[in-house]
Amino acid sequence: MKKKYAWLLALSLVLSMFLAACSGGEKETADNDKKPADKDEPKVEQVLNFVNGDTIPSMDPGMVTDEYGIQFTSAIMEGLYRLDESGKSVEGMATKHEVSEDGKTWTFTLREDAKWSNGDPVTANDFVFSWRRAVDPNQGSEYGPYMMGGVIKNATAVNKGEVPLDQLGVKADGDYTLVVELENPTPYFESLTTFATFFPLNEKFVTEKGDTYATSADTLLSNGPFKFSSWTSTANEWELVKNPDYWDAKTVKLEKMTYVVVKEAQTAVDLYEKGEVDRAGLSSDLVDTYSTHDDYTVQPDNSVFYIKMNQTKNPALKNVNLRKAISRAFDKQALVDEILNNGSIVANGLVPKDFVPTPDGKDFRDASGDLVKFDVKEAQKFWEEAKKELGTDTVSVEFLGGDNDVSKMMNQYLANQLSTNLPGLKVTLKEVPFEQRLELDTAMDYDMQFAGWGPDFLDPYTFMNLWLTDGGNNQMGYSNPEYDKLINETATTLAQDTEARFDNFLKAEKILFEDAAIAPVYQRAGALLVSPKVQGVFTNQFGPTYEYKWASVGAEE
Amino acid sequence: MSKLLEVKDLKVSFNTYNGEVHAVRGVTFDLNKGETLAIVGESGSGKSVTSNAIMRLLPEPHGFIKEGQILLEGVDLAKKTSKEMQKIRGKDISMVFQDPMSSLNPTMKIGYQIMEGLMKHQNMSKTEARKTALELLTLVGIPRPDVRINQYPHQFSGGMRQRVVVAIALACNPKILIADEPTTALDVTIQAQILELMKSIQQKTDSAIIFITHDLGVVANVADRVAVMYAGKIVEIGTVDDIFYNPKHPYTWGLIGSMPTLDSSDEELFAIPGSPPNMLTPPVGDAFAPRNHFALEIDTVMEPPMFKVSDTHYAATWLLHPDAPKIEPPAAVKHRMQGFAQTGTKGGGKR
Amino acid sequence: MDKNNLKNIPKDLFVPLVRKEDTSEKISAPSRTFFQDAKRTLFSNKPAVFSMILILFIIIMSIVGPWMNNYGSDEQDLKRAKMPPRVPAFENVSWLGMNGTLSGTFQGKDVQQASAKAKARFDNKEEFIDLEVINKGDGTRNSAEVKATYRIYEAKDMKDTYFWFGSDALGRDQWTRLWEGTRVSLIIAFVAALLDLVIGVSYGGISAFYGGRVDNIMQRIAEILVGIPNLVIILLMMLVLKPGIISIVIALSITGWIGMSRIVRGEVLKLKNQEFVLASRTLGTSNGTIIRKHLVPNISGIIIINTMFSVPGAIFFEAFLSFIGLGIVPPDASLGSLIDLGFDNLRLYPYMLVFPAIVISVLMIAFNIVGDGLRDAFDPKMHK
Amino acid sequence: MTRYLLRRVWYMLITLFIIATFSFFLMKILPGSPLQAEDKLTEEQKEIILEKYGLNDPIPVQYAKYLGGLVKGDLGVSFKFDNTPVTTILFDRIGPSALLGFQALVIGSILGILLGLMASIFRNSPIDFSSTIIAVIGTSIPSFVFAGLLQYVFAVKLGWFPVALWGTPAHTILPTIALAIHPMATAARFTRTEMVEVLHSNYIITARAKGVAESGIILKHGLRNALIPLITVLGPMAVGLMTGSMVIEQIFAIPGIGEQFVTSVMVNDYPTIMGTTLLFAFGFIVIILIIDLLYGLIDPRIRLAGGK
Repeated sequence: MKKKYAWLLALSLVLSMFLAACSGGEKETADNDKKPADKDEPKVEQVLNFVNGDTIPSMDPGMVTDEYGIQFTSAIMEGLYRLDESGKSVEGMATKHEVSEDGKTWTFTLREDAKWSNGDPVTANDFVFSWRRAVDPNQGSEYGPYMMGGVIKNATAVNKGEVPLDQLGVKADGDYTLVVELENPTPYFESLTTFATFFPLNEKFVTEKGDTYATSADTLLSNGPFKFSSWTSTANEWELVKNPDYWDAKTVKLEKMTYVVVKEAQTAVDLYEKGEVDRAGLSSDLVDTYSTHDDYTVQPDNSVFYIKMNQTKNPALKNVNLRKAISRAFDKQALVDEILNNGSIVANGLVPKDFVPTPDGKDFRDASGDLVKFDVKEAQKFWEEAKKELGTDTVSVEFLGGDNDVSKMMNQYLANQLSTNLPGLKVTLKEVPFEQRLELDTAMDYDMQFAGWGPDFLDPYTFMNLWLTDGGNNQMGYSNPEYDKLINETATTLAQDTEARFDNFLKAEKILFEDAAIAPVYQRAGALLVSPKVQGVFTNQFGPTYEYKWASVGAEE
Repeated sequence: MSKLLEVKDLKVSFNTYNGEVHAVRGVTFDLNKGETLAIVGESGSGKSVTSNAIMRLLPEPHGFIKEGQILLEGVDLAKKTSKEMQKIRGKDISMVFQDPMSSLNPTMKIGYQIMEGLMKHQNMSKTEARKTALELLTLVGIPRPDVRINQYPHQFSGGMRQRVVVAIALACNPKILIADEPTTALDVTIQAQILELMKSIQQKTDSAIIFITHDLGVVANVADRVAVMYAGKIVEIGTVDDIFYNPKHPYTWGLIGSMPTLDSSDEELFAIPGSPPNMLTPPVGDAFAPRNHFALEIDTVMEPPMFKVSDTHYAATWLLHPDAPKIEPPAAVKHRMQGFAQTGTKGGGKR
Repeated sequence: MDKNNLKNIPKDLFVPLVRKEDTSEKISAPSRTFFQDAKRTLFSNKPAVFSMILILFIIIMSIVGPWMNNYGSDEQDLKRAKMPPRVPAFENVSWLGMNGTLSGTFQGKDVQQASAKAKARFDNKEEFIDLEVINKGDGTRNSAEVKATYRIYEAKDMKDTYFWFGSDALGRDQWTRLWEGTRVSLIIAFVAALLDLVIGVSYGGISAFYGGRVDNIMQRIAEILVGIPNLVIILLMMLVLKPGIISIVIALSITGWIGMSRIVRGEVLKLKNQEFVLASRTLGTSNGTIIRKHLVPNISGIIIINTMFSVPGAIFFEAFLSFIGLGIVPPDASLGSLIDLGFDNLRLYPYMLVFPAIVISVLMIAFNIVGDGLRDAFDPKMHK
Repeated sequence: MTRYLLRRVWYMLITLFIIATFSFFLMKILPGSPLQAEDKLTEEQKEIILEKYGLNDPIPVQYAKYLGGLVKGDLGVSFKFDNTPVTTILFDRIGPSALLGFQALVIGSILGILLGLMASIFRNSPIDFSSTIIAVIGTSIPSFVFAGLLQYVFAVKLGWFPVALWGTPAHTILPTIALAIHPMATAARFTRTEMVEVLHSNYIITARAKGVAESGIILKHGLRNALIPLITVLGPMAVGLMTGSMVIEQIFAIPGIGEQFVTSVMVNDYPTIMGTTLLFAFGFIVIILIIDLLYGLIDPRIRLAGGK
């Protein structure tokens, strides 16, 4: 989910408010709402106030691509399932499902008491309409074909206009049974259904609103725990209130959440200190000041940042030894400690730490180990070799990076490290706004690029498929048939063999770094101040950053 | 004739970057009711400074009255506070300025500019003041005063503006009207009109006028008495007849001699050579000496005192000292003096 | 002077004066040209003279400053990042904030908690932290207050290291970067002002001097250009151009000259019809000579004044662009980019903002005062 | 007068046209489109999206369409906000900016005039000296430095005002002050210079000769004449406010148009950039026109002469 996370990056780490929850909410799983409310807690107003890093660009679940769109569609809507604190899917619009033997047909049973906020029942047809709409070439959704292509049968073909819309592998069997046919057995499909692109849509309402659908509170329908009481697409302040028509409304404790757009981290923190908001992200330069604050929290994240080395533009970067030298030539620890300073950790591989466990229960990262570490000596060894092979003493490369404050620091640092540790390597910086960087990425018009990736579903595949030959996000001319074979097997022949799949993933990751395709830098975390009264808010591994369904306001000290 | 204004040994100085400029160095004269006193002299001779000093309109604190008295009906204006002066200016003494183009407030209606003084000094209501202003405009000869009163200065021609300035000055029937080169910036025909206007108004209101000019022709026309100033001092003072028929000071000769006459095409002008002295360091002795054809040795040593020529006529030149050689005015000057005699002083109208 | 005295004057004085020389035409005040006069007025204006000295000093510093110590402008070392200013002579003068310590106040429910926070903040290097209890507290939240001073140079074992103006987040020497940034800002400002001058003077001058249709067309164009908000154009230009010094100069100059051209045109129009120019023209003087001898000297004053004011304008715009992130490309620095960085660290490491902010403010103020001084100096009304 | 007005409006239209053209082609040069992150899209989908934004026409056709839309007041659809017309965005955002700008201009110029007036009356006194210092500092220190300082001192440290955000009148105080400092300084300097000059003019002496009291001279005769030229610097002041608003709205988290513009620039939302540019230009031209008309209204010399 490049867009989402780079958005974050673009708006500086501040804006990324990775979760909060933590304090006090250790054991707040779905059943803790049954806890008796008589715990002689003083009555507190169930209202939370938050800042948002920017306006919400879109609230159309079929169209959203960015952090905020996904965050807020997920708050007001609900798909077949919803992720709970531990990342497990729990009941949503569906109460249960059955998977066929070959793993390709999934039959979901929908709950009958789910309603849209206009009173219409949520039916299987709403899903069919929504999913078809998401891949409808005329709709022009980005995430529809991306999330569904290769997963739901015919999604790609439908999207290319090769087969009609009704050939998409999703059917309503009556009002409350949804039958989904998949291209391949997809072990992580259950988690996918929690994602915004897979939300249902009320056909009548959406058709009626036409182009104005999802541009304001009035043109939105809610089937989730909350609904907007005020919002327009350009609004700088909005409010979410509890949706009384939500099927599980009794679980929802929060009455209201207010949001206001604040782009300056310092401003957000000042508001926090004044008690006007209940959570504020800390940009790295604020961490020094607030790291001793009582409410200081570090929230880990599973976005990974790395340097892409384009093998198609600058001939020198075709040289594997040069790439190896580069990927070992910068001190990641210092970068993480001094520049980021927010709990981010060094990344020595691609798949992030604490993301998925291997079948034998070890963390994937631990199982794979450190594949490329900072090591000046080794880097210089490779550099010497590279120079010999290239027949030159000096190599000039351009480094493409982001243009916000933190990325500027990192760009300068990385450029300086590379040219200092690899004498003869000349690095020039090019800093552009995020959107321009993506443009250059697509055009493969760069030498080296600082980029990042956050997962789209709970499976290493979301990271590993990036570097398939001609993969949509490869965009750097990396190609290794062995790698392609290993990864493709995980999605096809080995799809139902968990152990073999992970084996392939581990092997593939090694190949990736033997080829020095990318130079991993760090895995992000976020530092923030969270009021102790915010309870039961937790972060998701993917999808919406925060889950508020189980949130509540605790008593202040 | 009672003395309305007595100026006694007035000295005015200006502080500048280069030092103190002695603009007026001891001026003494008086002014009677209903008479017109002309003060003549070259630019920089201190005429305007004298009049501004009388009005206490010197640009304080740079310009200041160093010494002397300005007695208006026996009261010394030099000792008045600026608040007190506000009550006198415009009411007892008023002034008409040289440049009508700039002496009216461009953003204020003509009417109000006239009424302002009336309302202040005579406590008139707006309507009364307006009525009086209309009368004044009629008096100074502005056609359609009811329309004009609501107009702005830029809608008036130069002559018309000067009439307005005169109207403003006359609004409160001042005892003294100081006209500081009121016609210099105007066309010849307009000049005559303004002069006529002032004369006729003076007859109606019986006010005294101090008329400041560098133009002797105008003086012959309007003044009863003439004071000739040079380098911050009055060098000769007398009635018009005294000055024009019997000038005693070589500087006055020069002024008269340098006046072109209608019939003088065949003769030379008597010009004064050189330029006035720098008032930063006034010369020792007679300030006029360096430019004086008839200078005596004593002029470089001692300043000449005022010699009495007649009861009305005084001049400050050593030539009047009994010991001095008798010197006749130059021919060109004499010729002009005869010319005045033939045409009669008051009817001359030449310039 | 009484009558008696008059009688006693020696008779031999009453003889016609024998003139030794004609002194009447002598001009007693020393003769000065207009420019000499202006210069004199300017130099008697103390703030302006002081400002000129300041500007000169800053210019000199921007050239020699980076050489005054051994740090490079892009010499990074994260181990020495965010070091506070430390100047040898001021090490014992704590209020100057240049003694190489960091300090802060920490709150907690009691002194112990507050102290713990202070230690946590300063890397837990207790031996280098001096604690001073401000408020013992009463056990309630944040009632106790402790002031901690951290001798970071000692703690980092950098006793012999001096960052005069501290170091930035990448461990680069602020002193070096500040003066290099100042140099960049000044270069941008001067070049932009020079371009404004060249374009503006030629445009305005040509328009006014040739008059008629040329003037008409050129003024219509200018009239339209004036309606364009320059900031917006500058921003758009910065979007299109490759960021860097040259782009900033181009973006600034693209609209900057209009003001100058209007002023020059007005002046030339005024002068063109003045008697001395007409007189010169009737004598058959060529256009070139008229421009050189009459127009240029007479408008140069206003051109100089206007240029003096466009320099700080350019400095400001550069800072503005860098501040919103469209300016200079790192690792190069400019005053604007330094302020931008410093702004983020204002609360904790104020020195990162303070020094560049002081330099830019001093520069702006000094240029404005000199501009004012020049205006006064070139205004004939001010010559007494 | 009507002719003059017509001519001015005609120039305004030409200026707007040129700005529209300029920004349009500038935006075409720039990389970026609604497709920027859409490498996941098939060619067909790209076509559809391009179609939706009208981007697959030849550039001259796009240009003609854009101008056509402009005439109808249609500025296109934002790339960033789905289905949201640029006009809606601008309309939503203009309120706070206009309010802040207005307050800053009024407060700034009134304070500035007072300051300049004091300085001119007590010329060369300590009052004059300190007012000059305030004015020079006010024009010299960048507004964003000033805004940060205000926020830190008065909101964070002293807690007198809200730190940021928008809503109550209290929220407008600090940003207004930060914005007002520049117009104030400009007005102060200008008023002083003009007053000193006016107080030396002949009509002031005339007024004195009439016996008008010193206060009347300064207020009735002096100030009015000194203030008329001040109107001419209102234009540049308004532009300064625009500049200021871009960073000050950001610092105080105010949902205004300047902040929107900077954001649009950063995310390459070209239709919004163009729309905002045009709005700024339009506002600017209108301000200049109003000022010229106002000038005529206030200065009788121009008013009755019937235009320039």
